[in-house]
Amino acid sequence: MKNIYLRVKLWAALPALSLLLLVSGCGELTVLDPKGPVGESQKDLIIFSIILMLIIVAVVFIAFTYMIVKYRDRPGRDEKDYDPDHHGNTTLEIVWTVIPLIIVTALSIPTVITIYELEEAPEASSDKEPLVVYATTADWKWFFSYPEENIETVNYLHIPTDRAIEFRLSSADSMASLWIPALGGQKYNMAGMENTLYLQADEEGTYEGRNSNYNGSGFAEHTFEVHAENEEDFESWVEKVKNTAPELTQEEYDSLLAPGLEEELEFSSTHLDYVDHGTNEGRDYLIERHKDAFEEPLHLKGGRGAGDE
Amino acid sequence: MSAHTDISTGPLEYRTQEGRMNILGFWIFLGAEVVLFSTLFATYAVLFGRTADAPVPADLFEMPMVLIMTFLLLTSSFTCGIAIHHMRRGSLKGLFVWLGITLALGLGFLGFEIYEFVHYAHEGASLPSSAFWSAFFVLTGTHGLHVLLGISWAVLILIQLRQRGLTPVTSRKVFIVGLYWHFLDVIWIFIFTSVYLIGMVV
Amino acid sequence: MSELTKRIPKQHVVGFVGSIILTVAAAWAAVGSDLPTPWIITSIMVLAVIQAFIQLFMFMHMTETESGGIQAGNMLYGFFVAVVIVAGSIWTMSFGYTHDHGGGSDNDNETEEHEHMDH
Amino acid sequence: MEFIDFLLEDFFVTGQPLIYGAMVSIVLVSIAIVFVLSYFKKWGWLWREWLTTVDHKKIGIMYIIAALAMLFRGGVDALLMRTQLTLPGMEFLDSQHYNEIFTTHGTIMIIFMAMPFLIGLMNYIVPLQIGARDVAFPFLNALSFWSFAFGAMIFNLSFVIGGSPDAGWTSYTPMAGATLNPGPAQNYYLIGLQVSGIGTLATGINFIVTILKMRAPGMKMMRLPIFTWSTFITSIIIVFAFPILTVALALMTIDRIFGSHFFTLTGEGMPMMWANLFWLWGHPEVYIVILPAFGIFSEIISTFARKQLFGYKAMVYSMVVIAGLSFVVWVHHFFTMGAGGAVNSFFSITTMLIAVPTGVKIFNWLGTMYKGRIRFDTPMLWSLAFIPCFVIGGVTGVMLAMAAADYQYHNTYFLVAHFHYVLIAGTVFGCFAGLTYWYPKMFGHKMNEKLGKISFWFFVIGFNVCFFPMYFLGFAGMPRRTYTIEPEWMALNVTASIGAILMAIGFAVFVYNIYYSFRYSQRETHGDTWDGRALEWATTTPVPFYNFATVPKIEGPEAYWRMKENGRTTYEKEKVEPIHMPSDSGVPFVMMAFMFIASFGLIWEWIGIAIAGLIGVLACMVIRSFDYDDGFYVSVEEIKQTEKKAREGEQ
Repeated sequence: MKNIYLRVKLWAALPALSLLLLVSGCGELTVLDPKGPVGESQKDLIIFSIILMLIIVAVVFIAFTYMIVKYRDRPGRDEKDYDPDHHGNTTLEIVWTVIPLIIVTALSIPTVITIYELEEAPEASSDKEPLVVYATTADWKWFFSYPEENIETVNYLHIPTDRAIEFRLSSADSMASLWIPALGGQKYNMAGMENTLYLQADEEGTYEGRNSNYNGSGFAEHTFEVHAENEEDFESWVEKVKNTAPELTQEEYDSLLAPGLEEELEFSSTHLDYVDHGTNEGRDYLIERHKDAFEEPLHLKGGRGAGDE
Repeated sequence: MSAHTDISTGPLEYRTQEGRMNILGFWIFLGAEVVLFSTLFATYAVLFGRTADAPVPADLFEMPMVLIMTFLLLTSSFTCGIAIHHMRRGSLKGLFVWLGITLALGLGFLGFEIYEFVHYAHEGASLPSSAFWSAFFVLTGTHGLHVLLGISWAVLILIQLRQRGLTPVTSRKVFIVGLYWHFLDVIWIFIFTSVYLIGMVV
Repeated sequence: MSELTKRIPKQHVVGFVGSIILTVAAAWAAVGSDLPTPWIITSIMVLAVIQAFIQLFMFMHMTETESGGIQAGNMLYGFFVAVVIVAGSIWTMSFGYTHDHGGGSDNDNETEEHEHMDH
Repeated sequence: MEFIDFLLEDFFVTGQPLIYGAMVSIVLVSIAIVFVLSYFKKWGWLWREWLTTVDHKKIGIMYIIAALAMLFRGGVDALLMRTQLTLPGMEFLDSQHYNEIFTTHGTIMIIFMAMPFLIGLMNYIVPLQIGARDVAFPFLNALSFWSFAFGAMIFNLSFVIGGSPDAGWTSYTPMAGATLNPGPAQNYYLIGLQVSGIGTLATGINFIVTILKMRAPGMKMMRLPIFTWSTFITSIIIVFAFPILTVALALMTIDRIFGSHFFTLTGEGMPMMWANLFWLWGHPEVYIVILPAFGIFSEIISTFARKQLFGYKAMVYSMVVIAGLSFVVWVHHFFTMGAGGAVNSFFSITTMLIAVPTGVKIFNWLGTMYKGRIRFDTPMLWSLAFIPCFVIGGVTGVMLAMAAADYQYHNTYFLVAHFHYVLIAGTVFGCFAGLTYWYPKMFGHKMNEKLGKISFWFFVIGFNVCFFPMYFLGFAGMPRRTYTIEPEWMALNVTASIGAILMAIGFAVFVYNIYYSFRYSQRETHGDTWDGRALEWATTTPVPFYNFATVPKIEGPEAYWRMKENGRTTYEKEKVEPIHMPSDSGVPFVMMAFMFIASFGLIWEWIGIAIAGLIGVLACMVIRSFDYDDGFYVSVEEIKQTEKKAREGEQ
């Protein structure tokens, strides 16, 4: 038992050590370095909770170390220090019930405020109408429809900066979750229902977006890129798509829905003309057309038509 | 195991430690059954109105038949209580008669339920018709299955009664099957109210 | 013990008559009365709960013997969990139809009415 | 020919070298077992002593052995996943195979490892702690075990026959439904869990009645050892939570096999309802596997600090509060479903509230050590390591409970790190602690201390190295359940894998220790190995099949501690009376074997076989109903002889 001190120290050093390893080992912690107001308010909440939690952890760890060091069975310990009949202390027990209650309250208030905040478009850009984007998933690709611009993209997304984006989330088949960690938290895409998610980018750049809710063999590739650019660039991109991209025919759309992976595509019309998977009528649209496609195991390699073999 | 700590007075079924433990255990099992059925009720409530292209409940539910089924089961619960009462009086004959009536009423209930299901299926509402009808058939069907199980179980116990007469063990078994039967009536009250009545109102 | 001398115990008869009356009352409230729907649903659910208690106390003798308290507590906790499951499921599952065009809006109303029923 | 085609293409899983390897080893192990049993003429012994036993102690041991085997399988799954994530470019596993492995890893660890391990410990210890001769319903207890064992067998069979389920242990619909996930694989999940769930429910009822009705005279509820209390509360949660799982599984089974529309996209079904029902059960389930571990730690910390438990009543009440709250927090598993501000706020707050009673327990454990005289034997080491690790898991749990922040944590490695910190530091450490603590009582010898410590340090350090980096992976945006990674997540993943290897070494040493101790450990001559405080230490080691020759009258908490002070034992010669014991029965085993057949038929949608199996099950029930075997009496003479032999070493 003589090197218990050393062991305890080693023990306490472990988290710190791995922290060091982390900072050197990994580039950036996307969630803690958000590029928009939604992610920003979530980050603030996270940092606030981390600080409170670190205090709790510190208190417990110090008390823990004190106990196992001071009260270990060692030769020559003061006999008076050992009190086998000591079995409780009401004051102390009340203290360590009330303090956690206070901490929980302290955490609840900002949590509830933020929850309600995130249900609305970010205040930072309240002067502008949010840009509506229908984000629909089908195994394992993303369709982004811009109803006002009447364009649609597959597996990538252009958004203007400093303007709220109102995502209307739905799915053509399995449940997915739209997540762009750099911009803010996620919400589920589900067939037959529609979720609304507000996000906003303040900085121009390209961000990773993905489905974070496991949905089968193509899950890892179920990703997309978000290009955030200033209003002008965005407008000119919209114009370019309108002028150069083909129309999305229903036939084309139906074949895109088949399970499999897909490359980046763009169209000068949206699938909302044919079906809205977020409605009760649209919920089994894909199943009716591609039921049999799920019978055979898919060997996904990426790119168009890969799922068809 | 102190299976034979006798209490010389009180109902036969409570006289051994084993009897008391079995009855308590069965009550706890009924607590689990409450949760089981409430999960089915929750599913039914959430899927209410999701009839897709199938008929809606208000078109199919008929008050007279539902009332008959309800009265059958209510009466059987009453007669079952009387059967237990006769058992406690030590009257094997009374127990046989009243339990027999109970089972007959239960069979009548089952008959109506089967007729009802067949009738609905003819009208285009069956298990695979829609989410609502799936929930309806599984909820009422689970109850019906419990009734069927209760009847078969009670028949087995009647045979054992005939073989062995009233002993602490047989009377405990009768008492437990009685609890089960009353409990099925409790469940039916809620099916009657929240499935049939509300289905007719909304 | 005096109850045991009778062929038909009074308690059971009272319970039986009570449940018949309650059943008829519920059936009347549902199809015979002009009450607004939420009222009907609330009242018939209350009647059902009363009937359930009649069964538990008068027929099943829930509180007899020294385990009576445990048995009653067990059933009550069962009812608590039941309310959590039913009300909780309805509450958490009634969402996402805000943009439903057509058929879904009906749904919404019905789910809400159901919610009333279970409170 | 067609039949052979079917066998090769659909029935047996083909095309994976790893699975061929597994098949070969399964066949070899089976042959070896059959050979050894036949060679040593042990079939009768196996049937008489184990397969038909209703003795809670033997059933407990069988539970623990099965759980260890499942821990091994789940652990191998984990290592395969770590290998894939360390070498993502190598195509060690393809996406499909990876999906199957994380699905079985999760399911096995929760349902077939954590629960049976704890139930095994409960089975062995609880009747001893309350001074009972068996559980309330020994026959039902055997039935529970065999339903678990056959359920686990069904689930594991999917590995080689028909294909493993691949929808995650949560099996969210519609992905797990018949349309998007055809074939028997998902049925294995549904039926395997269903069969073992029946047993768990029966265990819950059994322990509630046992603890309420079979306590030694004078042992009031507030004198119960804390592990028994935790078992009692756990059993209540089981009874009220498991029926929800039963229904949810049944509904999905009916969806898949009989074409109903509960969770489907067609017919206006509601896929989200599955998630709702799953977590209505799933959250209480978390407490089912954590509360007994809390009980174990409480026993051990008090024993090795050589002090009474600090704040006994607060410990009990905090468990009661946790049990109550566990039923009203389930939505925090799907905050991102979009149920709106009111729902998310409510469930955020209820979830965070659970931290309060948990915090009380942590501080009470620290209080127990205050002014104690702590010895650092292996069981105590596991219990001590639990405190800091679990606190890390707990506070990150509070962070996850904050719905607004959860939108960023959900489905990421932050979550993975959190629940492994809770479930490994809580449940797995608890199982190891409990097993090493009660090992001498079960098997008559201690586990080797030196090997125990080696295994402990490897496992605990490995655990932290493995899972701590995952919090940061979550912040870096790595989703869970992905079989391939981005380059920037590489360093942390390699670190985690190193940790996993250390844990594997720890586990291997633990298992080797079982063998080593069996061979070389000194046999116990005394029932009270650790200077214990609760009644299980009052019996001799090995425990006679009737547990207590005479049941002592209990005069206060910490029954055995008091008995030692007053010089009393559980063998008071003049008070010995014949003891009534239940008879063994083969019915549970046979009944669940029929259930196995029925399940297999249902999984493959061969309804004829399913019905045949079901008839077998019903027949067993009828046989049981007509069985009036009332058990047997152990004579006073036999008791005296047994006790004399067992107590020889003591004096």
